[in-house]
Amino acid sequence: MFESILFYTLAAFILGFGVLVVTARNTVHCVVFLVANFLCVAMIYVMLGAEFLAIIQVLVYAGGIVVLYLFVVMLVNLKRGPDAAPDRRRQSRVGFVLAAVMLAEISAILVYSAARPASAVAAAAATPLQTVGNTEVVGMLLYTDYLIPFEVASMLLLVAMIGAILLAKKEI
Amino acid sequence: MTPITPYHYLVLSAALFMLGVIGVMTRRNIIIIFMSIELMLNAVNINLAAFSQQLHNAVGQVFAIFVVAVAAAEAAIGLGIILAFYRNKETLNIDEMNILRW
Amino acid sequence: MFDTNELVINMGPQHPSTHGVLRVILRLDGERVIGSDVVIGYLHRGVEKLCEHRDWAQIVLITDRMDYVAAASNNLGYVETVEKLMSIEVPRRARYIRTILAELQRIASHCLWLGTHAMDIGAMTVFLYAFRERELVLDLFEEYCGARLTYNAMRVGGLPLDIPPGWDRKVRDFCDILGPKVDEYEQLLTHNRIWLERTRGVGVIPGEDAVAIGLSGPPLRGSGIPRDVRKDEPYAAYAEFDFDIPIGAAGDTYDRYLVRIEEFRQSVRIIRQALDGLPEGPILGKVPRLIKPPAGETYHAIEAPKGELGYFIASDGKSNTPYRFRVRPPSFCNLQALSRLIKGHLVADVVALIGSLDIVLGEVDR
Amino acid sequence: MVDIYVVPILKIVVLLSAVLLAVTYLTLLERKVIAWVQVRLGPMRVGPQGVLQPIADAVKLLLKEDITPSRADKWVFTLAPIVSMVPALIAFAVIPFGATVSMFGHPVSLYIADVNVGLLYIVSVTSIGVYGIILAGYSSNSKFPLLAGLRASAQLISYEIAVTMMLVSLVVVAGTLSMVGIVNAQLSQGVWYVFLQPVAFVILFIGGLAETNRAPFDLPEAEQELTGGFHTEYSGMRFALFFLAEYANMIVVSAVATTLFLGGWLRPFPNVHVLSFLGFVPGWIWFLLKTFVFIYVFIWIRATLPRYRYDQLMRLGWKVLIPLGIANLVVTAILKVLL
Amino acid sequence: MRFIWLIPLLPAAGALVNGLFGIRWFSRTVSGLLACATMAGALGLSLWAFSELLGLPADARVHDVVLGHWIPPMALQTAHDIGMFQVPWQFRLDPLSGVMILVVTGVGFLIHVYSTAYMKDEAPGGYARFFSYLNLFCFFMLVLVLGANFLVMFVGWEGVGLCSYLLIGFWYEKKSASDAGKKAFITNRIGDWGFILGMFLVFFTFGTLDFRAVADAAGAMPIESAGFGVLSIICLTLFIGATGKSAQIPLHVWLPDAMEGPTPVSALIHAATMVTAGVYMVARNAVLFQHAPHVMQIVAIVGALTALMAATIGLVQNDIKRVLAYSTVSQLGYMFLATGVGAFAAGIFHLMTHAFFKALLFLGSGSVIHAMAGEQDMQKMGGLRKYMPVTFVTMMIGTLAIAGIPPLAGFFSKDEILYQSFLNNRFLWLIGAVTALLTAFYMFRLILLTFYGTYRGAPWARVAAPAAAMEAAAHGVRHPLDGQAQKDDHEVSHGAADVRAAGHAHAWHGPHESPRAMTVPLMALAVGAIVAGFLGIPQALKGANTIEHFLAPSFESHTAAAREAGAGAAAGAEHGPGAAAAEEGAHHLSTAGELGLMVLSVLIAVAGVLAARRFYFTHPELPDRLAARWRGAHALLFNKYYVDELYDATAIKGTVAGGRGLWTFDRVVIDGAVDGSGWLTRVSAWGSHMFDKHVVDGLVNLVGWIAEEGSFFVRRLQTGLVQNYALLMVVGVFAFLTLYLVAR
Repeated sequence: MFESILFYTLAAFILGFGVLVVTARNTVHCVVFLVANFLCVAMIYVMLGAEFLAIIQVLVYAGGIVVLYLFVVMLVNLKRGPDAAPDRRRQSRVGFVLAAVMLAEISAILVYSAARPASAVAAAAATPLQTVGNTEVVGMLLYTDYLIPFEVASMLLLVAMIGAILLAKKEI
Repeated sequence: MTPITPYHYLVLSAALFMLGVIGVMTRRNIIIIFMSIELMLNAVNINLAAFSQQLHNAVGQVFAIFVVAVAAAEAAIGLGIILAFYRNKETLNIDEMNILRW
Repeated sequence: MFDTNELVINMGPQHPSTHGVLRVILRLDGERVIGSDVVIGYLHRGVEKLCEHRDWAQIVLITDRMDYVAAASNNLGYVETVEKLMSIEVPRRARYIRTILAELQRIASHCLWLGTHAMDIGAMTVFLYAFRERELVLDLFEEYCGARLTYNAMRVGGLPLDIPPGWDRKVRDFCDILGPKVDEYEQLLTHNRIWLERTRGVGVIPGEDAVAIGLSGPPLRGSGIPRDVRKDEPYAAYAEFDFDIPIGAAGDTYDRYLVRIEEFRQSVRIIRQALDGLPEGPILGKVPRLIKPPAGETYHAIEAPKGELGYFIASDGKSNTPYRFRVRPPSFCNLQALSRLIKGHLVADVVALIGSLDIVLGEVDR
Repeated sequence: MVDIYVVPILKIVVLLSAVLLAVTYLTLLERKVIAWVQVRLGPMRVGPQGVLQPIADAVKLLLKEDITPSRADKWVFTLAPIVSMVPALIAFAVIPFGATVSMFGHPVSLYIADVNVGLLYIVSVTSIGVYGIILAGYSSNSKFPLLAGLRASAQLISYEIAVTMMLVSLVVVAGTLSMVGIVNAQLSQGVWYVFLQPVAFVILFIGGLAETNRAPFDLPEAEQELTGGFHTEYSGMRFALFFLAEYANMIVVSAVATTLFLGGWLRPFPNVHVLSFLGFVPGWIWFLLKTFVFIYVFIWIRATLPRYRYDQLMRLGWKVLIPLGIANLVVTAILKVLL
Repeated sequence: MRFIWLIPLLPAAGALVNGLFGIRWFSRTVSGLLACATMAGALGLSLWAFSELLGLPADARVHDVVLGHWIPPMALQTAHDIGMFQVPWQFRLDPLSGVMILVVTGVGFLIHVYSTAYMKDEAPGGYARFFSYLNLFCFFMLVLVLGANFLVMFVGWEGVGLCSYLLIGFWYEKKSASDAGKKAFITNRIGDWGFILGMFLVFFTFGTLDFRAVADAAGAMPIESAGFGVLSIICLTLFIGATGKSAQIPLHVWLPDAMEGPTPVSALIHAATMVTAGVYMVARNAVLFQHAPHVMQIVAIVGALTALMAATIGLVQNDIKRVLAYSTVSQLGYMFLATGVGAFAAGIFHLMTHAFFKALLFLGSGSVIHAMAGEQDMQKMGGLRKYMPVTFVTMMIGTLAIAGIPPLAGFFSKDEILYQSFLNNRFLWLIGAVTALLTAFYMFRLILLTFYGTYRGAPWARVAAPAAAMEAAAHGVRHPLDGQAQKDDHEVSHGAADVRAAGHAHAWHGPHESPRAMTVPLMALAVGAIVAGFLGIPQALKGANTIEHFLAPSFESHTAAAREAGAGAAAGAEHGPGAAAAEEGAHHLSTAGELGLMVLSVLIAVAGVLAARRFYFTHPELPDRLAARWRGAHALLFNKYYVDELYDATAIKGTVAGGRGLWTFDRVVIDGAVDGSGWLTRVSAWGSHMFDKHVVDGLVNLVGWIAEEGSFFVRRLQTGLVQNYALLMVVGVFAFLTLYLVAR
């Protein structure tokens, strides 16, 4: 019951903020909605028992990446947003319709799947819930089985950092 | 009310993803397009977390963390490119970024 | 930081750190100053013109209002110029007391400077400490002439008042107090790492450039030029005292700071000597009842706390007002260096440099 | 039902009011302490020794006209102070003020939640606070606040890295992310981590000064340079919220530092039995005492030190603290593996 | 002995550190100390290794250390079959190299110490550079002597050449110095050419480059007494290498010029060690040479002629270092004479004693030059005895040693050579004896001109004006004299703070004794010059001739079979004029004869001394009269037989002219041919071009035109707009999804 209320509330917020991100005129407002969206997503993670992921979501996404966005938005600080320009190719409408249809399709697939008899996946879900999202488990996985991807990711970040510095530097 | 099943999360994820797609399709402002991409990444993460919970396997979360790392890298580089672009063209309109053709 | 936009910022005339109504239009690249315009005149009262329409005795009052934190020095410069014009012999006792007053004034002015300068850089305690000592000086002035800010303390030919009984002892006590207090300021600032980082190498102006721009006073001496009117062209009783002229080496904000701090000590030294050798005698020389200098013109400068304060006065010998009255205010000349000093520095350095030049807008705009 | 819903809600209510009260009185404390440092008396008029001054201030700010600049981005302008206040308050959720005590027959823990990622929670929640300043700077549509907003974002992001490095090395020592767990680890290891991780402590303290925009790192609100920085255009209660957020953040940083390095609610030398007479003082009093010491030092530093310049601040963060933090982490990890 | 590889590597490390860091950062003291310390370490290790070597039985005195592979095995054609060409980094300690490393490290160490004082006036960077080079030289020299095969030796051989070049041109700002460096380098190249040829031939003949293997193989071959076989050619080419390195006729011209380098360099490289490398190399290949008696004869003759010629030139030179340089050439000639007559041990013995006394003489001359503030002309010296007693005494010892006055070192070694050559060939002996006479004469001429008589040099200020002194001190003025001017007084560094001391230092105060760091090496070398000879007291004087027995194993082949074959060969070559003759003579000359020869040579030396005394002490006007009377001869000698001019006129001019001729040929004939073919090419290319343009290009353009026109439609899709591409992606996903929904 409580879970349902929470989920639907959060889902509404997530989608609502998502819509606002996509539609807002002012870029800074977009960023603010994005942060709100991320915070709600973080709560969804908590609901899913992934506390560590939730914290990372807030810390890295909301606290780090989006600050960068905001920073850039403020630096660029456009008087007249590009969205004021007419869409010459009319593709936005096509895109919009396509996305809507796809959403319908996916939902159809999901609903159909849900209606089907429980598969092995669903059977697994039937087993009693246990906390799988605790930090230790994630840490163990990260530093044992997924050590190489982890190192690759850190290397990627390093490269991205250097690249960003080079890109933003006035004269190299 | 039915209990919340993974399907709920998947529908939410799909909807969020499609919102991101719509953002990418319809907006002109490249920063907002980037933010829409972030939305899509988040949708993916919800998906991963949902399956992780469903399968009682933390690997989904591990990959969600990788997604976050990649998103960070993408944001850093992407915003760097945007700044460089803005410095040259004084605009953020993605329609102006069309010299990469033919 | 980033160079996407050049930002134009209007610093002042309403700004906490422009020491009045100075206005600096800054063009910023990120936080770095790439150009600046200094706009003055918000406090212009036409002092020079006013003086040309007052008689010779009344002008003393108006000079108070130029550098209003160093009124006694302004008085001194004016009366000495007129005395020079009229060739009046000032009694020795009067000259001694004038010296004491001028040096007390220097201490008061420097206290104000130190407080505001430190405040600009963020050290707020020093501000109150310095004002505490300044209050003592103001008390001394109040006891001497009844006023705390605009003293009207000098007369052509001497002084209006002899020192009150016991005043000299109080001045001595103050001198004893001030030394340790200056040490206290230095403890808070001189070796403070942050202070050093904020002032060292900031706003460097080499000696020859300082001369070329026309700096005077501590900013000039901070650049290593040992120019001090008190030594070079002694007036009042300075010729009879022994004191040193501190000079800096690098010409940066820190050197200007050190020079002024040392001047505290030198002022105390001068005051002590003056009190020790204070002669008896009249305090007013032989002055005609109606002051009317003969036709002629003269320029006379004194070392005000902020630099060389010069008066150019022309008399036609007929009217009882000056024919032409012109002031060379140290703040005005020193302010000329600002644009040059702040170029390439950060916004935070702008306020530090304004403070380091020690300007008073009353004197700049007149 | 009582234990699940009523007690936590009660705790939240009590904590919130206590924090807000503490924050208001912190302003008085700061004014008084700085006044004493500066041989002044500070507020003396409202109430005996000025003790009612904060209330008067609050009333004044509440009653003042709340001006929104006409060209401002209105709802962001309103949102900004809230965004900066809320994280400061919700960070208190995981701070353990004391161990479990018995109250009215119920065992009551003196913390709202013991989250297994408590430390990360605090870090992430406080990292949201920066939005308040950035948005305030942006939405004022004024140049000084904009500069301050850029300064603040750069500063907070930089110092967060150093502080997080420190926290990681501390977690390596403690072996847990839970705030209660860290205090208990200090109890079981018999030593305050300030002695095990002095470098981390110092850097956390400096980083804390910078994260809370306190002197000598108060660049985003440097009134001498930026005429008050990001809150230049604010007035009335919205201004007060920024103010309260700053002080609440001070308390958070002090409380976190106390928990992590000074043993939280533990008495000094928790494992020395000779000193067990100190145990009669309740744990939460010890906690508050230690926190108070931190806050006092914060104020003391503000009264003493000049302000850093922007580039110097960034240099300190990136070239001194972060390398030092990484070095400390590496050394800690090596020692941890070796010992 | 396992650590002998450290002996060269220690100086290398010193050179590396001084070279990489010292030039920039080290003070003089640090770089000097570092260099000396590495040399001291190398000396200590050498002594240790040598003592261990002595501890082995005489037959087994050899120790190899392989540091690693250098050139991996590769198959190469040799004379007999396919040989595996492989070269390891191999060091070998045997009696011969043992003696050599002692000489190199011992003398080298002393010279390093000496240099710390001598080079005091260099800037710290130059100082470190100097010591870096010096250490590097020691490294290469040690590699040279320790190398167990030709190629490793060649590394050292080239390395010392390089260091010699660097050090001769150490003051490269001076044109004469850099020219002298180039001259030395280029002259050496000629020798190296010979050496390389010899090396190729060695490998081609024996399929290996290892000395022992070569010696064994050669020992098994018959002695080529009849004609000029492959061994002779090998030996001849190797000997060409030796003449280059050891400054023998006709490649002797570089050594005198090499005196442009700092004096310690002259002492170490151009007297004690490097120039003896040729002798060492010949001795190292003793077995080879023994099998080529004709070449031995050539070696002996060249050595004797060089000895005589250099000695005659030395008679008339006035520059103190040049006299010593010619003396060195002359003594090297002696050594080759010794090796040429088969007395390898005597040659090496002389090499060793010569290292001591010649280094001593050079360092002494350096001390004199130092005292004279850079003056090198002996005619401007005189009477220095009373100013610099230590230098005088030590130089006197060195002079007596080189003149062959018993019981000093030179007597024994030189006498051994004379004795051996007497046994071999009376004529060579005669040349040797005359050279000995000349040696005694010109060496005493040097001593007398320098230390006796009256002072003839520049006057000096008795009392330096304090102001001038202070100014000089303040500006760090260098003494404005030529040549060695850079080396000012050592006192500078001691007393720079004290104005009086500095003044004393800078206003040259007349000749004076050198500092301890210079005199102590002098004294040490003097002791060496006295006692080194006692290692080789001949049997005639009831001595043991220790060194000959000690060295003997190094000059023989080793395998039993080879030894046997060698013995057989020696027996079979009884009639040969080379080594066999020496063997034969040894049996035939009585002890009394040998003693008589000794007395004779002593008398010769004394005669030389007395003549010098008469010419330059008692009757100083005589030399000029003689020179005036024999003007032609004097000019001939004074101008060094016009060899330099000859080379200039023939070799250098010839090379230039040849170059010009070739250039002209190149321009006219070859360029003409090239141009002609170019023209042809152009013509054919034009034809080809026309075909290309109209036929081939036409086809290509047609294809391109089709592609372009065809792509006009396709490229409409390439808008360059990211969103279009994204839209297409979405369309694709949509298609898949729809397909999934429909087809499932």
